[in-house]
Amino acid sequence: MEHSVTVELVDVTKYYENKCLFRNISKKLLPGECLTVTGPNGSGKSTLLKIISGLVKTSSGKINLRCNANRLISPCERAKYIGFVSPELVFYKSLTGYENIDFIAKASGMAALPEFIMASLQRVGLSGQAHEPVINYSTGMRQRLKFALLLVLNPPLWLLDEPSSNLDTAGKKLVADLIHKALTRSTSIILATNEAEEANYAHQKINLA
Amino acid sequence: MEHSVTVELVDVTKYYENKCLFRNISKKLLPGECLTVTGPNGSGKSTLLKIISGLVKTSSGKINLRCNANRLISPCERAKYIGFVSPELVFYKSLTGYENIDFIAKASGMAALPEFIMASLQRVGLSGQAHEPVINYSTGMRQRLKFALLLVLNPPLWLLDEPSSNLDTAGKKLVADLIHKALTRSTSIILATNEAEEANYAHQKINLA
Amino acid sequence: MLNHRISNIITALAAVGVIYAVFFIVPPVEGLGEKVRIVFFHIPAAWISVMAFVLSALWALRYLNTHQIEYDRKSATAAGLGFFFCLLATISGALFAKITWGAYWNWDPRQTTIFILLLLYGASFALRTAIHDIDQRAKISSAYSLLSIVVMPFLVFVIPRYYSSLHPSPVINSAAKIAMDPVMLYTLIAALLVASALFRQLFIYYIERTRRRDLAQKDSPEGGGRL
Amino acid sequence: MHTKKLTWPNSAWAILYKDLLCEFRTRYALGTLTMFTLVTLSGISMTLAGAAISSSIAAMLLWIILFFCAMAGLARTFVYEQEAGTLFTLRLYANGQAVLAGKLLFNILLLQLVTALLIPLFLIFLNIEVHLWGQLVYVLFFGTVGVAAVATLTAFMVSCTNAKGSLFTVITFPLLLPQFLTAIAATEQILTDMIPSWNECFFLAGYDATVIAAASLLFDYLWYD
Amino acid sequence: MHTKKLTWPNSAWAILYKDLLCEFRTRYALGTLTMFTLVTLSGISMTLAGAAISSSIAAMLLWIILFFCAMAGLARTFVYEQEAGTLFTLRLYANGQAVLAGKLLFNILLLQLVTALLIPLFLIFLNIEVHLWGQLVYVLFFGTVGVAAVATLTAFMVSCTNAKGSLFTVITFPLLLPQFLTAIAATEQILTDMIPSWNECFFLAGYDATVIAAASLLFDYLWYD
Ligand code: HEM
Ligand SMILES: Nc1ncnc2c1ncn2[C@@H]1O[C@H](COP(=O)(O)OP(=O)(O)OP(=O)(O)O)[C@@H](O)[C@H]1O
Ligand SMILES: Nc1ncnc2c1ncn2[C@@H]1O[C@H](COP(=O)(O)OP(=O)(O)OP(=O)(O)O)[C@@H](O)[C@H]1O
Ligand SMILES: [Mg+2]
Ligand SMILES: [Mg+2]
Repeated sequence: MEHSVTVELVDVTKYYENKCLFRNISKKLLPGECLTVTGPNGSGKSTLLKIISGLVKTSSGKINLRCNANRLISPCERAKYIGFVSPELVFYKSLTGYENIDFIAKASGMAALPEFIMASLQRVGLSGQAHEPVINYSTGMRQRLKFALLLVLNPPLWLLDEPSSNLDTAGKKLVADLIHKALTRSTSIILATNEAEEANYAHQKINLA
Repeated sequence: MEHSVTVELVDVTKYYENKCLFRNISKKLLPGECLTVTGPNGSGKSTLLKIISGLVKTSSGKINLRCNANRLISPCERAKYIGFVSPELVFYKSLTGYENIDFIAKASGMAALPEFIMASLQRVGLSGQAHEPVINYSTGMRQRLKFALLLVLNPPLWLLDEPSSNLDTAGKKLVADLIHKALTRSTSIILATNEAEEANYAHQKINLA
Repeated sequence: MLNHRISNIITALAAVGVIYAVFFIVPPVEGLGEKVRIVFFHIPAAWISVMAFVLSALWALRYLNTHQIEYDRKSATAAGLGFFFCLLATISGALFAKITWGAYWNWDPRQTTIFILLLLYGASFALRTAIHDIDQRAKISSAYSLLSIVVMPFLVFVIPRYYSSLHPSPVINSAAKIAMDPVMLYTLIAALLVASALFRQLFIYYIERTRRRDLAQKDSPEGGGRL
Repeated sequence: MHTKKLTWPNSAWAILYKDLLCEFRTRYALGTLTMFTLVTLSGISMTLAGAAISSSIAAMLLWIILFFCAMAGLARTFVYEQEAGTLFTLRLYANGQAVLAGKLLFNILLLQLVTALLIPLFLIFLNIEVHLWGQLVYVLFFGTVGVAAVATLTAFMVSCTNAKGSLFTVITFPLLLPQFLTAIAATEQILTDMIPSWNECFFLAGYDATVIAAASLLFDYLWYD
Repeated sequence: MHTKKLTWPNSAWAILYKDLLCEFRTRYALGTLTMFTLVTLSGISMTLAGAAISSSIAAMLLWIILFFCAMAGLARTFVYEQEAGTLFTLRLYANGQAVLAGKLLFNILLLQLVTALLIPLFLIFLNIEVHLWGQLVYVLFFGTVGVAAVATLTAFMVSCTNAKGSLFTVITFPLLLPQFLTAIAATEQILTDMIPSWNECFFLAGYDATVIAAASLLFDYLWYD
């Protein structure tokens, strides 16, 4: 990994017309640290992650992503530093798993070697179905595909929203391994989850009441 | 509940052009029993449930649904006897949760009283957002909405595919309660899951290698 | 398929006979002259194309009632051949029109009918090729061909009423315009019979071929053969 | 009991209502159609620049516009359900006949709306005067109903394929031609202040009836496989 | 290293390629497109029933057909991404300019294809003879490019704000009109063997340039809101 990312949340507040999700959250996440976001359904975990990814605006306060602890990362180049695993991440159904990863990588401004893509598909146990259209994938296989994408993009900041949903025990184990490995490689990870055991990776915690 | 449903799987086999998912599954599920379907990702759990619901054809063998243990239920009236909770069940995003349930109930041939709908939304903890468009729901709230729908339709056969995915601990507990209650009211339940603890409800098991 | 081969031979002979008759027995007609000979290719072609359309619809109905892929295969094959004959009819008709009316195409009602027939055939192919799952494909294209057969009568009845026709009435209501001397009539009938026979032979051949291909697919190591 | 049974017509109403609601919240179809009518009409009238056109061509233009609007608006009948993933829900729970009826009604309504929008503009832009209003409305109504009926069924067929937009037109047009031609002929007569013959009017209505009947017979085969 | 950086034009290519792939996954998409043009044209020429039409009406018809083909196809550029939920993915990872360029190219290509299919058939069916081929191609190309550009931008607006979708579609209508009318006028002249005046040609090209520039400026605001 060339560079690492530091995430600063400065008084982040988000409310929708009718309700306030969270207010004045301030945190600083260093490379190699894991921040877990917990809370009941509808408490705003995914929203917070989307705010950090830049897809949703804060109501007040702001997010600073710093490359190698100094340079600020501008909105338009964020894509290159962030990997997002989310239930809302949807693949192109008529394309195969391989094509999806290849396309998204290219669209985000990097060309990946075919064997590298295949290797990461292998890693998540999809090498068999690499060339089947995603519409034929099972929910679990789609979830695995998201991690294959993450491995290919290999960004310095991971945003994981319910990473192990729809996965079988083997899959859950795989995710745990990936997270551990990533942390050792000084990746910053922000993890929104409902599972108690996933909260254990945390160096820091945010609990949205 | 007026009537109960008996499910007979007779030599059910399913293969897709390139692979065989399962073959010659035969089971008989009586009212008030729970059948769990387990297996790794991509083993065919959801496919089996879809076959039972009549949305997917078997390659060979057949499914018999009997009303009150004798009369066969024809394909066109199946809808009235089956409730399906599945990751593939999608609501109309521009409609509110309430409208979605109201519509689906009506489309399936029953009109539910508003207070009854509100009551079941209350039961799954969505009374607050009943009148928000589903597009604003969080993943967990959508999952809860599926159960609200199930409560309104109140069918004698429940097909639950990963019922507790995306749910927080409270939600998981809610699902467990619902399943227990339903079983005591002689509902037949078929449950496809990756979670070990959910497999405990089982009176019968199918494990897809 | 020995008897198939035999019937092939018979059909071939009959065809040769008819062609001979067309070119050497039938007398040239005043007005049309030698060109009248086109009629003996044109009319049968037109008729087969219409007949095939009906046949394919009938088989489509059979399919929808008994979900046996066999019937869909038949329906599809009939449509395919029908398309082919339809093209022949159109082309021969166009030539004929050029000769008699001086223009290849002028939306004469009959031309319109056959053109729409062409469109319907084409549409059902576009539909077929866009669906990959076999059962789905069979189901939907059957429904489509039934829908089109329901609409067909409207075409046949409406179009002649809104376009003045130069076109002679077909032979069934046998008041054929050109005074048909018996030789012509018999030759024409013979031609129709031969054309039908030809259709049947081709039909059987293609059915066999597709069936063999499907079986081959089923038996291949990956796929249904796994069962 | 908290719930009571509904007959399928009520379900059909529910589906119609749902579609109206969705359409009302995301005015997709209506927006597109308005644009279509506006652009084409202004295009036409400005190219004609006041030059009068024969009523036959006027009739043709009118129906071509209507046809294209239909193709543009009705293709999405089922396709959007499928792309949004709600088709799964609908097929799981909804009664086939109800779906057909509901969608059909919605499409008819949509086309009627477009027609209502189109006609006045059309007559103004091409400064045509109509005296046989009753007949015109009759022809327009039954003409569009036929279009809607065929389109509803073909739209569902298309939603099961992987070639969406253009295929819809391709498989719909040939089926519509008889209706299309009759309607044009009738409209032309009306625009020349001739009362169209009974059998034309009869034909239009008959076509609609036949197609609707056929649709409702065929749809169940498609809906429950 | 397993990966290497790409500049945004490459990303644009990737997006174009993806769209083409999705579009042509059905091997016969092209066949369908041909059928489509065939259908529309035969419809027109059939309703004309051989009656000759003035070149002004011919030009108008040509552009109306093109416009409808364009709208039918292009309006969904982004809407289908949004309905399928892939817009989230795209916005998350893809570069705004790349997306715009890719989609724009795709739409232009599609329209060019339709035009290429349409023109010969059009000339045959309405038996029109053209001598100023160069000018015709010029007008058609720049005309369609303009339509594509506007359509792309509109399509994105429609996709991002559902509720106001219709509003935007109606707004773009005046945007499109000048191009539309100029193109028709120019085509008419060409069909009557007059060489269209330079300023018309300039207008067409200029319009395209302006719209595309405006689009690429606007798009980033919309993309990274
Ligand atoms: C449904 C399709 C068609 C049928 C059933 C049909 C039937 C016939 C029949 C029965 C005749 C013989 C009339 C006679 O010799 O007395 C005939 C002649 C002819 N047909 Fe067709 N035809 C069809 C399509 C066409 C088409 C598509 C064209 C032109 C493109 C065409 C052009 C002609 C011409 C020019 C003649 C000769 C007329 C004459 O003898 O003066 N027909 N057709
Ligand atoms: N239309 C199809 N064509 C070919 N293969 C398919 C099709 N639909 C599903 N499959 C395959 O069937 C297998 C089973 O899918 P299914 O969704 O039933 O898995 P599952 O047991 O539900 O997995 P999960 O635990 O992830 O939900 C998958 O490997 C998938 O690739
Ligand atoms: N566009 C919006 N307008 C209004 N409210 C919204 C909007 N988007 C989300 N919300 C609300 O924000 C709340 C938080 O949503 P979010 O998806 O972040 O929850 P979550 O913590 O991820 O829940 P889950 O555990 O189910 O994923 C929800 O109550 C939802 O209703
Ligand atoms: Mg969430
Ligand atoms: Mg599953």
